Amino acid sequence: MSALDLFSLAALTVGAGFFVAGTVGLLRFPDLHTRLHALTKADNLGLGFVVLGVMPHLGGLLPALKVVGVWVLAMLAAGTAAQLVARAALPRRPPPEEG
Amino acid sequence: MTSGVGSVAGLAFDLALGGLLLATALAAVAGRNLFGGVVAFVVYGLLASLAWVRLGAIDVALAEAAIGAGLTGVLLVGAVARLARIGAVEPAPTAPVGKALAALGAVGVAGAIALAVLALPEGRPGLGPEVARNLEASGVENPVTAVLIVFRGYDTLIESIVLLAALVGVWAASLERDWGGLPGLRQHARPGGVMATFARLVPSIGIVVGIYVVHAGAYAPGGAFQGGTILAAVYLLAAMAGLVEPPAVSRLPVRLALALGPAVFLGLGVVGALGGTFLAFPEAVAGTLVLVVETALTVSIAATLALLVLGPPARPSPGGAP
Amino acid sequence: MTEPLDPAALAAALAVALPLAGALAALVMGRRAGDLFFVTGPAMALVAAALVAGVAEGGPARIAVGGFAPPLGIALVTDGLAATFVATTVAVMAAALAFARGGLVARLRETRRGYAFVALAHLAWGALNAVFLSGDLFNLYVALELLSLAAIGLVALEGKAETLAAAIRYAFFALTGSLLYLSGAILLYAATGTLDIALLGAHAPEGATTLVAGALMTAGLCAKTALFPLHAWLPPAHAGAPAPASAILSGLVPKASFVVMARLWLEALPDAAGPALGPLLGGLGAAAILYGSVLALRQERLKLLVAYSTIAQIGYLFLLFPLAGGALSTQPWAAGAWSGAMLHGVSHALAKAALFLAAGLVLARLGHDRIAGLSGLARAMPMTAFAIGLSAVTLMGLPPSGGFIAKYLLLVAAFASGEWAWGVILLAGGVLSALYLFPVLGRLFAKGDAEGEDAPEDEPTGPLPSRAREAIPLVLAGLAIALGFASAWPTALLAIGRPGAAMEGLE
Amino acid sequence: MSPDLAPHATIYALVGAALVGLGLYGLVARRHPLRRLVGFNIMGSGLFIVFGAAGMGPLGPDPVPQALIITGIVVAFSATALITALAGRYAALTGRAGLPEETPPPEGGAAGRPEAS
Repeated sequence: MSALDLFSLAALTVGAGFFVAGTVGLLRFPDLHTRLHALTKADNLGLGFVVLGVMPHLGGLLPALKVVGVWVLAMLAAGTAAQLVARAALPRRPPPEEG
Repeated sequence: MTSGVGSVAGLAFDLALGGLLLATALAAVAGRNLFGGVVAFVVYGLLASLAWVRLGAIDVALAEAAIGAGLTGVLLVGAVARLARIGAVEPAPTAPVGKALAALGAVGVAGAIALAVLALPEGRPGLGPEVARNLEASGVENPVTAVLIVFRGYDTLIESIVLLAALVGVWAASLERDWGGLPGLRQHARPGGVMATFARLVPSIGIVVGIYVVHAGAYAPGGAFQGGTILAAVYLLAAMAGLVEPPAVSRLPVRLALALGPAVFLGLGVVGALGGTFLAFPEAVAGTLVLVVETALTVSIAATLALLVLGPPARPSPGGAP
Repeated sequence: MTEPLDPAALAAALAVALPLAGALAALVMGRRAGDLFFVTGPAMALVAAALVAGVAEGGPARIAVGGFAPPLGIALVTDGLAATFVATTVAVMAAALAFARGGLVARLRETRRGYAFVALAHLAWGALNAVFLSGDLFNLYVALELLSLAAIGLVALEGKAETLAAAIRYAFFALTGSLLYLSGAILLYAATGTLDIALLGAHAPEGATTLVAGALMTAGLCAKTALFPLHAWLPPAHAGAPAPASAILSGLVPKASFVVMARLWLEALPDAAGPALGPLLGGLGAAAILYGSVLALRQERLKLLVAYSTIAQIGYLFLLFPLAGGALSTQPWAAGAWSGAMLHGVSHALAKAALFLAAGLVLARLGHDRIAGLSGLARAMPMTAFAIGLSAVTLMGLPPSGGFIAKYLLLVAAFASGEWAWGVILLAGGVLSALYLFPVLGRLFAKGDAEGEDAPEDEPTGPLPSRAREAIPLVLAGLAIALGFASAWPTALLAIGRPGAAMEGLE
Repeated sequence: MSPDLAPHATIYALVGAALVGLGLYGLVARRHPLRRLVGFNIMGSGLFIVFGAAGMGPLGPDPVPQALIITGIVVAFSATALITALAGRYAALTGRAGLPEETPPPEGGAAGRPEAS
């Protein structure tokens, strides 16, 4: 097993750990807002580590960049969706100002 | 990794994925809450596209994720919200006897299919070799695209018209007074809000990816249906963020865009028929013709899918019906 | 492509392509689409004539679409069955579109119903021809789905609560049926590596997979054809649509899934059909004849009566299977049963379309279609009453109509095969149809000024229809009668490419 | 695809068959039209998985089932969109989400209720 493989193994393990943490949060946290928090924060980080882990094995810069692009887009989408879900779940009153 | 470890890991993965597929499908079908069921269905669709990757069918994985999970999910979530807004009364649950009978029938059909699959003979003849032998004549390198557009292009031609038949039916579900008007509800999003920002950011990437997926269909997984879906999704995102106003369904450019793909496909087919063979692509120009058909189909598929999700005309056109 | 132009092959391609092109044109044209049938009607009449002539002269043929022969490609089948139904479809579709023009389809502006009707009718037209001509199980699935979606749209056309409910109910029946059919097609491909009907027939697949596939496909097609006991969706769906849509829905749409069923069991899997298949499908058909007729007897509204009669009339089609299905196709009486069942399909299509169009005229004139309120209508609308009369003669199977010849051929086959029970069912069905149709005719032709309860009770609420519109159902009903006079010719056409005929060494 | 990743097609074929059953149950036993549509889509998807898995020969995946499945997915989406629109219009007209024989009437007789938008 080369050093690169060891690095991948470590990164994937850390990534999987974050996903597990996020999932535990989703299942165990008491309300929607804390659950969202667990999901978006932990899973985005987990995905980042998974991307980091697979990058050396894709055989080129372009595929590696594509995977990074996937990560960035996934974070954007998750962030936006989390905002929308959080706001929809607020009690019916004027939404607080946001930047 | 040795082959043994890999196949054990693979087996574990397949078993886990199969279990998750069944669990999400069960939640989608039998769960108590309708919205939860629809969400479970979307998760199911994404897992199913993973299963397609495992089955070596990347083209299908793309289509399942984009259409099966994505667009169908948007459609159903929108419909749940609409029914909730109306306050529509839910149907009474089926009587236990009916449920038992349905379960019996469902188990029977599933069992029969499982038995039939297990009874399949070994070393079955697929059409893979046949496709490979004729791939040269199709003008494309991706065998799935070759089957879709060339070998069984007739299916695909009718299928592209199936989408239009559904759209006519959807439009006809409008009120008389809204006929020819704008589809869907008015969408509000604050110009500075996250939704609007996201919707401004994504289209530039989405359009590039969509066109790339169509173009890649000639030699790699992708094609008109997958790419067209991505383009439709980008448009829907912009429409939901209130960045673009959907056009009135009576507008000529809209209707021309809808008919373009099937019309080009059908026209080429009839030209072929006059030359002796319906839907024939002469080998010398097959690659070019496939590209023309795929491009035209992409325009129509993207327009049709987006309008199918937006729904029947529900507001009068601001300029009045022509 | 240097091969000489084959007129039958070109006609087969155009039979699908032209109506679909018409649908695309209707989609774009909007309010001017009402005139479209002036182009598609005559053009399709020419195409059907070329197809019939090509089949009659050149015999049955299989045309590889795109130049790729099955199993890789899709074959179009030009045989007597396909040509006959393509020609029948021209008559019914042209009549429905002509009837709709100026009525359902407004001339001056684009309306919701008018726009949708012209587009959906052309879509259904293309889909029907695609089904009749297809020799590929998956292509049939796509064509059947196009037909189903167009038909669902037609059912929902009025936009009222009842018709929307009928459309939703129909949609779930049709879609479940499609998926069951598709599951069978998939299993057959997995077992044999082909979806082509002729190759399947030559391959003669056997075993559990084939049996399961056949059973699933049969169940699905029965739901789509509204065979008893899967018929409950049909009457509200067909009776609630506007008249020209009902004519298409009742006259043509169930015939498509029936033709697929016939091709499945007589051409693709003739050897897999066990001894139980014929009695089972025939039994359901017999039950449909009796049950549909009894329900028709109890209807008080004309359109519902006509719709329930469709359930009964569909039953006759399924007598094909006990008389000519499976291994029976080489028996001497099978040819008669085949021609009889298919001729029944044609004459029912014409007569039922005529009845629904005539019922539409009655409804437009009176503002209702209660049978009790039809008294003496024959004096105000003699052509319509006559059209209803001629259609009734065909549905009852009285001479000299096409319905008579069809039932006569079936009856002879039943007696020749020694299975008298089917003959008894045929005769009972004829009596029952007379029982539910005669009261309608009695009312229509009643002397309105006679004393008693037959006096007209309702004032007409609408204007009298124009002569031209009244003529449309009359022409259709007349064609159904003419079919009886000229029955030798369609019978000979239907025999071209009949499954089993080749082995017989006849024809 | 390397041999150690060869998927276990039989697992997917059996899972697909079970999915067909689940979907069919939803289509028949559930009454909400959207729930039935979910069942319809799962039944179709399960069927396609059976097809794809059965098409996994020793020579790798067969492209013909894949093309047919893509066609099937598009057809299923078309049907879903059409029924969704019909169910939405019906609910707006009558105040009922389901078919009249399966759904109690809305309180206060909301038939003819105006479009809520």
